[in-house]
Amino acid sequence: MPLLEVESVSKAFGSLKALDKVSFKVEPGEIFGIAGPNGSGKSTLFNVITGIPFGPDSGRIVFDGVEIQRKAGHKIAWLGLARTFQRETSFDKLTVFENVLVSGAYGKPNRSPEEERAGALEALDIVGLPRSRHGRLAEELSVFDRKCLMLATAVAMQPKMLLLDEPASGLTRPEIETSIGLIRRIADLGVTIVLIEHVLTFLMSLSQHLLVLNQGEVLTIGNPKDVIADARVIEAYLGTRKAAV
Amino acid sequence: MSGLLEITNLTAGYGRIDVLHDLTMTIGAHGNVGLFGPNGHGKTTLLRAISGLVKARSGSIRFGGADIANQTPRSIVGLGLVHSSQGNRLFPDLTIGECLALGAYTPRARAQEEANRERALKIFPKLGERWNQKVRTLSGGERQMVSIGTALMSNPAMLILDEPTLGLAPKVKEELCRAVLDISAGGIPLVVVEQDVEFLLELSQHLYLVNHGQVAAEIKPGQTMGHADIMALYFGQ
Amino acid sequence: ATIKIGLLAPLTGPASADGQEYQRGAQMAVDELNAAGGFNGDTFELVVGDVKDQSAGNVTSAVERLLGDPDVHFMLTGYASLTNFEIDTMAEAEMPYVLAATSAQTRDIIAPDPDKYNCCWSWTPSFDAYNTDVTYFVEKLAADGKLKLSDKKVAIISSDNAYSKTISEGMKKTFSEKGWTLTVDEMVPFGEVTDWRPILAKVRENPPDVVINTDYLSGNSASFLNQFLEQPTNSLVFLQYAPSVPEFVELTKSNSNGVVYNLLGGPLFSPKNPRADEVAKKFKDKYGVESGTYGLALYEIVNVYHDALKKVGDASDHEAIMKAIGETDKQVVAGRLKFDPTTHLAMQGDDYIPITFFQIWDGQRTLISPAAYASGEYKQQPWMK
Amino acid sequence: MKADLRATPGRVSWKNEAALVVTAFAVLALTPFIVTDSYSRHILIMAFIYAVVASNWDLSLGYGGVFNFGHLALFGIGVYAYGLMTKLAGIDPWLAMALSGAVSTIAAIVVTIPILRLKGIYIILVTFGFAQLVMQLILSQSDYTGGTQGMVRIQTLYLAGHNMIRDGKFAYFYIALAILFASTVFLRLLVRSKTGASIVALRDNEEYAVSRGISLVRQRVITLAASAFFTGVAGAFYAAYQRNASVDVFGMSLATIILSMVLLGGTSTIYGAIGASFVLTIFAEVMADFGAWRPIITALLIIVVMLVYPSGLAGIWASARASWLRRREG
Amino acid sequence: MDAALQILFGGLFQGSLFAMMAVGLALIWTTIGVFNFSHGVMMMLGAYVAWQLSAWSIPLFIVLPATMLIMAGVGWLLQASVVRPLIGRPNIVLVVVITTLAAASLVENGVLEIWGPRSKQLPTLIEGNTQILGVGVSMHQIAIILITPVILGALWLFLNRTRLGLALRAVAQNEDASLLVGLNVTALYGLAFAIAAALAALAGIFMGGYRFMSPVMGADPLLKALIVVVFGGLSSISGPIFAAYLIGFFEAICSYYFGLYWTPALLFAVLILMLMIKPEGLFGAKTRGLA
Ligand SMILES: Nc1ncnc2c1ncn2[C@@H]1O[C@H](COP(=O)(O)OP(=O)(O)OP(=O)(O)O)[C@@H](O)[C@H]1O
Ligand SMILES: Nc1ncnc2c1ncn2[C@@H]1O[C@H](COP(=O)(O)OP(=O)(O)OP(=O)(O)O)[C@@H](O)[C@H]1O
Ligand SMILES: [Mg+2]
Ligand SMILES: [Mg+2]
Repeated sequence: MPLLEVESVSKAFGSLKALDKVSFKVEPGEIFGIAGPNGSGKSTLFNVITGIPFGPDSGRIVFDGVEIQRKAGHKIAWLGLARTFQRETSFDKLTVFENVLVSGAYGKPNRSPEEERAGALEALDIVGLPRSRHGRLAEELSVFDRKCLMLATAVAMQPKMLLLDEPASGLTRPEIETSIGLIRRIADLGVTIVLIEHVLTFLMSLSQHLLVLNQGEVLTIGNPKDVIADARVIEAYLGTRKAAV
Repeated sequence: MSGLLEITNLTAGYGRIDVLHDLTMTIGAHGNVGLFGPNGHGKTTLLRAISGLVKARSGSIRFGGADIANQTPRSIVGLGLVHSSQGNRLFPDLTIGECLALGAYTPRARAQEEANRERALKIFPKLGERWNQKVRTLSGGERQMVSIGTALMSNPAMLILDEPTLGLAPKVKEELCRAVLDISAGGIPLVVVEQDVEFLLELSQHLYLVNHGQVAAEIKPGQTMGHADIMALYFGQ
Repeated sequence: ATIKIGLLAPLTGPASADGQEYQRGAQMAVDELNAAGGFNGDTFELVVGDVKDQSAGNVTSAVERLLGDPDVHFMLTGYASLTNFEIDTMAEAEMPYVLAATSAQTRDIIAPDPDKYNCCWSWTPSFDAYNTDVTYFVEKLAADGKLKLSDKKVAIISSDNAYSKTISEGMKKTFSEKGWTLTVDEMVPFGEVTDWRPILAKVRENPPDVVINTDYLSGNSASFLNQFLEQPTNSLVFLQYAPSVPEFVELTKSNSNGVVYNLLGGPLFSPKNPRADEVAKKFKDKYGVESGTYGLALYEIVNVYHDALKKVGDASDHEAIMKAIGETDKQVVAGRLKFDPTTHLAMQGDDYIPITFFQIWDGQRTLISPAAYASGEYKQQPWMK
Repeated sequence: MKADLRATPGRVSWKNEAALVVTAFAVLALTPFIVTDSYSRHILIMAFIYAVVASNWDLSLGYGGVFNFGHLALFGIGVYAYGLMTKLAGIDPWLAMALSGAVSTIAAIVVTIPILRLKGIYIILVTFGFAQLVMQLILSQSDYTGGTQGMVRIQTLYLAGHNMIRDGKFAYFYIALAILFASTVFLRLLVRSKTGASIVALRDNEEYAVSRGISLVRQRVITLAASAFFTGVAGAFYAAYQRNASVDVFGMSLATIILSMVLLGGTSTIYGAIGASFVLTIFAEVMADFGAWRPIITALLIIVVMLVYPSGLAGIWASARASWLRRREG
Repeated sequence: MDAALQILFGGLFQGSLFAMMAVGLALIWTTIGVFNFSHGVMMMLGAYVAWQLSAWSIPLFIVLPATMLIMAGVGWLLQASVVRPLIGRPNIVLVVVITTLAAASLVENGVLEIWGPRSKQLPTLIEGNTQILGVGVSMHQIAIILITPVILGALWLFLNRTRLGLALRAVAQNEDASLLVGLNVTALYGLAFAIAAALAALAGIFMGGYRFMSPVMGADPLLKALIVVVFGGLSSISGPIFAAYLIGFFEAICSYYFGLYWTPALLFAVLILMLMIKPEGLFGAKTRGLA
């Protein structure tokens, strides 16, 4: 049974159809990539799945056997669905540790305080934020650390599925390498990952399935190698030269 | 040997902390300049110091002969030194059209407004389609397009781009690359900060590695430099 | 040594115009007393506690500050709080206290147990006359043929504050007892009212014989009059208190011609009571502006204290001073001041402090009732036919 | 290395903070033996009341980022709840004081409903409107509340065998101090807990917080309700202490003063608001003889402090501490 | 018929006063992103300046522009002293609340010291009363009702149809970006405050000729303006203008049918309801940014 099932989901802003009858399935344990031109509706797709800040206009979304298209954002999170945002986001006035602690405590309720703290430390260890930085305010961190922190807050929720929106944008090569390793490690913990990315190397080296959106519609979906060889994808998204990558 | 933009012994930073230490750099002598280096080591700060957003604590910045260190950003833009800033959130409540109009605010740019608008719309036709959409509601990549478009509207004599490809789809990146090269071929030198090394290499012949607020390495046009070498520079810091 | 007199006054905030006047009146008296050699070689000094916006916290702070000064032997105010709750504190501290604030509240606090409140005496007489005498006044005008009543209709407008509300309620009662009908009965929230138009529209729909507004804020009252006169009805206009404030005439200019108001405890300008003119003139000479009710009242209150002090001889004997104040019986600007032992309010009536009716003409205030003191007669208001 | 599972890195440790608070309150508890005149004690009592109101406001305004301009209405509700309960229902004053806190809490929950979907500055209007509506309600029930005349001679608190009226405000001082202490401990425990962190998280980034499983509705209700209880108790105490209630507690001028305390002290610290309450209350009294110059000087002082230290007295404290640490190291 | 006309005049008149105040507040919000709590005292000070000038027997047609100019200067000064230095600091919205409140107290008490506490009145714009369809109105009010839309219209055109207006709307949204396109940020902030203060002064002159002036006269209009601005939505200035007239009419109707007493309560009840249904203000655009 797929972990996430998106069925004919649509979302419009005025006359603009940001998502138009999008359907796909994500199997448990896989890394599922999403690509597409700018403004094709990728972030909007994450928004409607997580209900933050809005759900879909129509369509059905089933996560882990539960229909979620009408659920409030925090309740969807409790089901084990975590996401990150396209820009680095953090709770600026909380310390690094508190950022993670509060996410874990509320994202996965009903644990003892000790478990919550242990979980937070573990999440920080996974993303590789050293102890020396746990006491810093989140706003003081560098871009890369903030991205890691955002990931750590998601990991601390011990989610079943993680939606990542352009985790590699703005990163240097070495940082991209690090991130790839990091995401693999998270996947190895049994977390299913859905990944939006424009950095192709990143996307290609991680995803097992690739979906390409174009103008709110699914252009194609399938094995990454085949997908990027698809003429329509090259035409709409990749452009001529990058097709070779 | 002198360039269009001469930076000598520049020190700048925020609050109590210096980010740039005694940095010296020549821009424009060997064509377009590319800056690269690890995150958080002062590339953006350098660009901000050039365009007057950050005070130069010591040292000088000369543009076309005039010292522009600690001039107001307004007068620097007035000279044609135009900066499209990193992760620019622009004017969230203005429409795309209004943003571009603001780009042509300086008297220098006003004269060329028509031509510049056409040029920007040719590179990013999407902006024309969304002319009256508020910036706040644009997708990440679309915002980036507005940001660069606005810079082009300022009729630059020298164009500074801070991570212009951030969040852009490969095809748009490619088109941007071509367009920017066109612009620079028209006699407008570029300064580009970019993490995408291919893109950087394509645009610029003259590279600086910025590390710890200083120039750690300089690669001049003649020196051939492959992808692998740059990687080595990164990792070898 | 100095004998300090504590004044509670809103020196800042919305009531600061009154507060400043208290201070001037009291200061004038103190200066006079000192010029006359003080008391047994002691000089007087006025200390002011700013009650700011008159909230309970600010009043208490000011009271405590003055009570904390061992040289303060007497306290006075025009009005300090809305509720006069400070009377209780004064009683506990055994501090002689004379206030001019709304007498209804004062009476409610003191009357149940007057002996407990020997400290405190009210310059202001009972307001009962405010409730009844406008009706009597109007009916007398009618009886004298100075006013034509068509069918005994009255419009009464009030503001949501203790003073205006109590009076308007009383007026309504008296008017209806006398067989009048109420054509408009409106209350406005307390505070600035910019636009009286909606209410005036109702007044005009069914023109009454008498229009009464008990909102005492001079600005409100002035704009009410100005707006009424944009399209007047054939009605006698009576405004509570506000026209007695000096700037009322400035705000309304010629519009104020003919307006009628009444006062309890205000200056009784009449040949029969020369003291009012005398004190008012002194005030004007000293400060260059006319005094309203409070400047003169506070001047007199200081003098009442001085009389008591002379009688007792020792400022620190608060007990005796309180008693002596309670026994006051003298002619003051407002008439004859004598306190009612059951309520501690000044006594009211034509022989004591009368309710006085005034009419304004060319900026001058003419006393038109009671007849015993009157210096002129009621003349038809200019807009009436 | 085994991690200490209780420490919160980057924050002052529990132990140190507790020691500081206890010391500070112990010092305060000794002041009645130094200042014996009832006027000074009165000023301190007022400062304590203001400190409670201001620091609780800091919880919703500073930590929660909820522009609750109806906070003073919660105080006013406490005032009237106490007055009505003791006067009409004859409830024991001490019990009435606790119940007033509960009534304010309920009122806070009610006002949270309309502001759930609102953001930032829009909340001002609704909360302000709420305050006005409460005031209208009190005014309209003048048979019970005295309307604009207010209520006088409200029941005071009592202590068996002790005359609270003629003790130079000795007993009231300690009651006020105890309320402040309880409120401060409660607020600090709350803001340092994970609930506190979730409140800040919602303020810093609502959508991100929701995506981390934090319920906007629940936490906002908690924030306002928590900030209401001691505010209501303080209102009840104020009524018992002044022995009267009038609607001027709903007015703008008291709100402005308390708001100055919250902001001058520096938001999101609790202690800042308390410190500023002391400073402003005492300052206003020291300057009492300056007439209209007093507000002028106070205003200048506030402006200067805010220009130099936008994070208020807390900012002064922080930079003083930093420079002290530097000097000690350097 | 009479009543309807009364309501019409009342609504137009109150609406004009509200609009004149609110628009300055909205301008400062949309340009600088702060609420100026000294907007009320700017109005008050404007009235006093005009009063002082008239007291020196300067004719009204000079007093009017002179006061607006002087107050524009004061507005500029205000932002330079208590707003501008705070731009870019954390928490600016709250900090500016307190600095402008303090500035308001400063000005209010300064006026109290200089001109004393007693009420004063300004000359009316035009003397006398007139009858329109059997309803009496003062010429002063008619003047206000007619002048206000002209000024507001001009302001709207300035903001939406000129380059400077565009710059003014943009400047607060992102200071860095503003600098990078060559805006003179300092001057624009100053300009916003100057325009707002001049409009407030004009409202003060309207008010002072109609009612009376006192050092505290600004408090109520400020509150009303705040309500109008939030009610109308903060994203533009046309929202608050419409809202001002709407609230003006609402009050006129309510106070006729339910009495002045219940009007504030009704107004708040309606506002709260409206905001529950439309959280971004009546005319506010429903735009939610992506994270
Ligand atoms: N609140 C909104 N109002 C109006 N249009 C919106 C809104 N949010 C998004 N859009 C539009 O919907 C389209 C899809 O946006 P979305 O952010 O999903 O794109 P994306 O695929 O994530 O693009 P990118 O790769 O550039 O991030 C865009 O054209 C955007 O302008
Ligand atoms: N506004 C600021 N206040 C204080 N410190 C800052 C500020 N902006 C940047 N810094 C610090 O200055 C240093 C240099 O930052 P800068 O943005 O110049 O780096 P960068 O090389 O452009 O990095 P990136 O590749 O992430 O854009 C960083 O350590 C950063 O934390
Ligand atoms: Mg996106
Ligand atoms: Mg950078």
